[in-house]
Amino acid sequence: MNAINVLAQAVVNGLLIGGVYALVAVGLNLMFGVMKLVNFAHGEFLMMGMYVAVALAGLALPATFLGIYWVAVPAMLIMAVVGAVFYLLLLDRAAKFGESPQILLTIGLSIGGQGLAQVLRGSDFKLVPNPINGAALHLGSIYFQVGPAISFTVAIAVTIVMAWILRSTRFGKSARAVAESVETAEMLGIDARRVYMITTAIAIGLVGLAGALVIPYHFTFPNVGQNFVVVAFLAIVIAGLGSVIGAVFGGLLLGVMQSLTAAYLDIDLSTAAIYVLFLAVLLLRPQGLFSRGQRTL
Amino acid sequence: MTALLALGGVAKSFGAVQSLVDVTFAIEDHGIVGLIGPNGAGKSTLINVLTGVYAPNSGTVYFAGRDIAALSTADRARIGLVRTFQRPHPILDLTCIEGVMVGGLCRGLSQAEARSEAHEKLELLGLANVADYSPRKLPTGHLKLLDFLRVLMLRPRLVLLDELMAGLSHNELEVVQGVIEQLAQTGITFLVVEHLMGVIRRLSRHLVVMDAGQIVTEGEPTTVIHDPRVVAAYLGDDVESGSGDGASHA
Amino acid sequence: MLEVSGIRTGYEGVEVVHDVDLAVNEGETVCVLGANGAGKSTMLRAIMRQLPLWGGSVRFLGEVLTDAKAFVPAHHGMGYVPEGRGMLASLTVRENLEMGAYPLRAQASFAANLERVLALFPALMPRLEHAAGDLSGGQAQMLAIGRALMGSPKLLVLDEPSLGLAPQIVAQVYVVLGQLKAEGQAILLVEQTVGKALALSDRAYVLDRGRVVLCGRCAEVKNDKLLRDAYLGL
Amino acid sequence: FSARAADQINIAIIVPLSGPNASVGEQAVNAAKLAVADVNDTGGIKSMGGAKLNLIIADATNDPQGAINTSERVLSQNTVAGAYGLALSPLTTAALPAFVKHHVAVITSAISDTLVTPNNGGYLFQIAPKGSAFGNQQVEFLKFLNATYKMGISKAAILYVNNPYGIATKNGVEQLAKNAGLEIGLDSAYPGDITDASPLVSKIEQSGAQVLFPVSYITDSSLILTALRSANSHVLVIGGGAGFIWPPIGKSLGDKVNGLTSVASWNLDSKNVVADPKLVDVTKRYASAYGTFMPEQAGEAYAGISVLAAAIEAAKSDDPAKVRDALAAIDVKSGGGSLMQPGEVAFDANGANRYVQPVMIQWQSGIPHTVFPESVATSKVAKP
Amino acid sequence: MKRTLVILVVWALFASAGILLRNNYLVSVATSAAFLAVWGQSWNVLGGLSGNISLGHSMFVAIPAYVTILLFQRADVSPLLGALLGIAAAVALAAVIGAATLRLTGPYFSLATLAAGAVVLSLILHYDELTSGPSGIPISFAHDAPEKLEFTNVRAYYLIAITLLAAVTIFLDMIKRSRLGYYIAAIKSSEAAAAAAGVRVAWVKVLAFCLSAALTALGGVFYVFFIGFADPNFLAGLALSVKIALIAVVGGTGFLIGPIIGAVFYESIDAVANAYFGAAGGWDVMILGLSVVAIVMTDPRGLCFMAERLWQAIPFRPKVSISARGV
Ligand SMILES: Nc1ncnc2c1ncn2[C@@H]1O[C@H](COP(=O)(O)OP(=O)(O)OP(=O)(O)O)[C@@H](O)[C@H]1O
Ligand SMILES: Nc1ncnc2c1ncn2[C@@H]1O[C@H](COP(=O)(O)OP(=O)(O)OP(=O)(O)O)[C@@H](O)[C@H]1O
Ligand SMILES: [Mg+2]
Ligand SMILES: [Mg+2]
Repeated sequence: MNAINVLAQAVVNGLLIGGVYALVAVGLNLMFGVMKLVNFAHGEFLMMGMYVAVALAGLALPATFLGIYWVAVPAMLIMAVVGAVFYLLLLDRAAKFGESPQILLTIGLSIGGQGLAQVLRGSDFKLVPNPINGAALHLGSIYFQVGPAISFTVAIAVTIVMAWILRSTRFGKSARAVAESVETAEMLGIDARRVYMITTAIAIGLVGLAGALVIPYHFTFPNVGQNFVVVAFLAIVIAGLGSVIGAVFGGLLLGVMQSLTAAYLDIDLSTAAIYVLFLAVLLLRPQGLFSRGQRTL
Repeated sequence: MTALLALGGVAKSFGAVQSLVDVTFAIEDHGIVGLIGPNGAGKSTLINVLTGVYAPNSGTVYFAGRDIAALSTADRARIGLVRTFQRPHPILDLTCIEGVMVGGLCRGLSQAEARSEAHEKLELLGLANVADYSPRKLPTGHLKLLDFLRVLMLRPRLVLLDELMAGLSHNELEVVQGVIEQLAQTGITFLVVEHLMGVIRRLSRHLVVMDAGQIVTEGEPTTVIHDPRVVAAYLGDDVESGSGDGASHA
Repeated sequence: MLEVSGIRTGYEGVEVVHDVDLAVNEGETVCVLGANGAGKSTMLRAIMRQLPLWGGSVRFLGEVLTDAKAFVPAHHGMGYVPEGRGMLASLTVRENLEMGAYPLRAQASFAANLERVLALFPALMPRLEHAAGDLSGGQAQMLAIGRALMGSPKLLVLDEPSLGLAPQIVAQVYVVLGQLKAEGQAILLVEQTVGKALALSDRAYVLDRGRVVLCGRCAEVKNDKLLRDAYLGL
Repeated sequence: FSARAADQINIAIIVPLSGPNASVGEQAVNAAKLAVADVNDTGGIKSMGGAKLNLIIADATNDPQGAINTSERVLSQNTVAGAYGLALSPLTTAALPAFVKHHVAVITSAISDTLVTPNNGGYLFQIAPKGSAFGNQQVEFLKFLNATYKMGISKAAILYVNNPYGIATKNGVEQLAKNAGLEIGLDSAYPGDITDASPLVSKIEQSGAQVLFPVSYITDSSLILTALRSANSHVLVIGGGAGFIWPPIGKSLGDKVNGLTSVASWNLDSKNVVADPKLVDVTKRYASAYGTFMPEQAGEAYAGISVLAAAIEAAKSDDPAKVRDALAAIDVKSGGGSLMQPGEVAFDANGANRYVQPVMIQWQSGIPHTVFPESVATSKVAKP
Repeated sequence: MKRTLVILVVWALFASAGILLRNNYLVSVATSAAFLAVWGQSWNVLGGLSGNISLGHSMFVAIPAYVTILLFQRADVSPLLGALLGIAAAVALAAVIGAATLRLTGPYFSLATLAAGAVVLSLILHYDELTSGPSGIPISFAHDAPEKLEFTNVRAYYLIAITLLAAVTIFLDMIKRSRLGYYIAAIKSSEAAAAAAGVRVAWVKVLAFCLSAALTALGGVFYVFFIGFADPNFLAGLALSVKIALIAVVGGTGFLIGPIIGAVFYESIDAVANAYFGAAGGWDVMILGLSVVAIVMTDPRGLCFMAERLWQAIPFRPKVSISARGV
């Protein structure tokens, strides 16, 4: 492979896996943006989405090319419902009490969720045999892994839709108002709790979708969430908490960073590298790349 | 004598917005200077620049004959250049008196000294009764007074008051204005930003008018107030009373 | 149209407003006066259902709002300019105004209202696309009032609208309030700066330490001995 | 707790049963139950009047602190004749002092060489082959392939997950590959939690290596294999055990797994197993009970528990110190212990298993078959 | 003062209890709980006083531990001296990170510290010639050597741990009432107001961060000798960082004894769940996690507030505050 190809391939790989990070990050950032809540259990919701998708895929068609993707929409809807319940049962109460209780709650859920998954589905690794896994498109000497490529495309699409919703729909505007100040929003006639519930449902639904898109090429097991979600966290901070477009950008950026370090520096440092990049961005632009500072005085 | 505070061609813009275009003026030692101007004229921005919250895009700021460009907000406060906020900034995790003490501690007082002095200050404004309350329990008006007392604990030379008295009731206005005049006697200089013309008329010995980020005019209050530009830009038909009519009889 | 009877409320167990009765009739302008910390804002927040009622009831146009959530009054046509303005800081000025028209009942007259508000506060015009958080104190106050008007409210509730406004603007605001009143707009007004408030209003309440100590037609209130030296300093 | 019927002998299995390595622990526990049942059904510990074994199962968790606390609990609240487990070398290293303090011997399936050194206090016995031995076997196997199939492979790439298991195994490969005159085109660690292996594959391609020695756990091994396939890479993969021989990889790849070769510390159809119908039966019963073929961790656990039982038998006592001495002296040639290749188990002064050597397996028709070395192989290598 | 006395009395009680207690297991669990509590307290200098939630504190456990051991094993520097150097190293790192994260608050700060911690871990793992990488460093010793911090009896470490705990708690109480305490409180509410009152915000923030790191490091040094094995993935791992923050918050930030209550709660649930459900696989973890959730649901502010509420519910209770309120 010549130098150009190496670079091109590295960038492609980075973008594709970045797409997955992005898809996980979008929901995370939506919840933070609107509810000021960092959901440390997001990874476990991804895990849950994956288990749901695996279960569905077990029902039909996993062996046909692309057949396995029929589970995406049902998985997303199921997880959306889970999200709504999650809000009504837990968040609704904890959200009132500021940062630390939320961290407590979501971390508790994260730990408990992993245990629960093992109790319910066992500790072993599940991956339904399917033609997507390992399939690739070859353009010249560059190749695209089909699975990641699909998640990438969906990630971009989802972002555009979400951005549009937030910018232009009545719900989107009310969500942004609530994000700014619950008291003012309610004063203007917006039902903040309803906005919160819908937001959570969307966010968890999206991570469910992410899960469904990942299962064709990644094992499902109780701790799988962690592998993705940490990067997703970094992604949303780089982007600027709350910015949906940014989340995707951050995801892609980190993906590419990871694969470039692997290609040119040292595979083993690829994790360290994204953290370093993360810190660098944070120090230069504390508010993230995509959000601006506010007048405080 | 050199002016206590001297600004030369200070400019500050936020992106497209030119908050301060070119501000040049000086404040002599002793006395109370009023600063008025339409909403958005740049008064608060000016205070933020003076106290080092914003770095000016250009221009110089001299305090007590010394260029303070390099100093942090805290250090400016420690050499006697302090301010209050248009929106109050209470210290929620401390009681009212403790919040005021902070200023004294920064001056190097022991906790005991700081506490007793803070108590005197609170009595001065008739807030002694809330000394041990949490600031959460105070109305906005009083929170600003706490900010005021906190910085007074530093024994400042120049105090920049950003609409300290907006939202105070008549009687409180009386008290606060009394205190300010009293302190002015002891040699503290004040820059008073207010929209309450009553207050401005009563307190200021010298009046500066800003508009659109520039000094429009300055001078002896009564003459300035009747300056047609000021009337047009700021007071409207309202010369006599001003919005501070609650306090305008003096 | 607004009937408040015997409401009690406060913060963290401390009762701040002790059974207050208050009424605003169709087309009437009522002002509430009182010292700093008297409980005026607290009372308004209770009426706007932002604070829980510890007792008493709130009825608006026959609807009982006593147990209503904070987002309900807006839909019944109560427009509120809170103390401290409640800017939606990261939204643009325009979006803030749009949110003012959130209740469906206000959507129809959106364009007209927007025109009216910008005519009223031309200072906002050049800043329409800027973040509301960057506005100066006074600009923010204008936006808050404008936003309330965007909801074409049946009752306009203002908490110290002149606070931090340049005299000229204050004058304008009161001119506008005058116009609105003339158009038959009902107004509930809390003010520190008594003169203008009394001049505008039909009736006045005086609040002292959370209790109504005086209410009546403005003329009478103005001349009440106790009041003149105690609060108004006229 | 510690009140016990005289006819009952406690032995403990302490392995991770929660967290990322839970499945490793579960395989071991499954087999251990089987082994205990088999001992008890065949008359228990005869030298002690047919006393029955009682298996105490405990979760070693995933961190040293957890392993220590669990071990302390199990050992101080029960009289334990001997123990098996801890599976991962960090947990084993951390918990070992507790075993020494309580004079209880522990048989482990953790492979790192550093465990079996003079300063392990004499209470640790390693039933699995040493990590360094794996490399030897892989390289020998490669030579064998070169010889039989004229593959002319001269350039190798080594990728290992950056954890103790990875390092222990990789060190061996590195050394012996060099000794065997192989050129090392790529030699790199990678983080255990990677979510995409294509960067690794690019590296391999660039290095121009013809053979890859990957030391991986389950997710990463799967990612590597599929990424190789996506890249149409023709590099020969000789897996470093773990992920490459666990049931899930077979399940997930379907028939695409066939032909894949790997080293293993144990395999279900080595000569010693096939030779003894009882042992074959064990693997059959495991499969029918737990739905997968009997994997490496399970084989080791079954053998380990059986060896422990044999030691108790020999010691004629459940006094842990005596059992430990019996273990040190033991030489198992038959029964459950001979499940471990080459069919005989004895420990040297440092507690390392004298006879054991890793085997090379190849996935054929969805199951790992032992194909190398001839001494234990039962199937022919299909050209990979 | 009075409070310091109470702390010392409680310390004495626990010390004697530990010495008399025959059961090694309980002692070693208690010891790990005590160390955890020490870290929780240290964390509280940041999380409690200044409201900045750090998710990278395990790096301040790992770094001094590694420095001490490496200096000891490679250059045989006495662990006592090594400990000082190790703590110094931790403080130095804290100063850098503190200065770098100055402008960050809320989740930005939390995730920045999380990232910093992750970098430290991957560096320890990567430079294995120096740190012996993921294999970690065993500290094996057969007999006591106090000057090397080596004790064969757990109780030694138990005593060290609770002594540290008492010391740190008293220290924290002093900070709270000190000048620094006021400054930190001011900054927490409003940096602008603090600066306007003359508080050198940047300096105070970094100082608080370094203090927190130093105290954590102190615990870290002894701890690693207690478990006798420096395992990077554990000592420098995210799990430990989270655990430290978790117990402090579960206990109830705003209470002097919050982290202690939190640590005891967490470790006992962990121990019990592991003992009775460990064999079942997954149950122990699930119980641990969900019990945390349960607490948030009953009182989001944590155990101490819960206790306080129960206390207030008692009809004829003596007029004493059971818990030092307000850190
Ligand atoms: N941080 C900022 N970002 C963007 N624009 C700003 C910022 N601060 C001030 N401005 C703009 O600068 C101008 C001056 O603002 P400033 O607050 O100084 O006015 P002011 O004289 O204090 O008005 P008021 O009397 O209403 O408080 C305003 O147009 C304001 O919108
Ligand atoms: N958020 C709060 N928490 C606790 N107590 C409060 C709070 N806000 C106000 N109070 C209490 O309620 C009393 C009334 O406050 P309120 O703001 O209603 O008075 P006000 O008449 O509006 O004064 P102002 O003229 O300053 O607006 C205050 O004196 C204060 O003690
Ligand atoms: Mg201003
Ligand atoms: Mg008010």
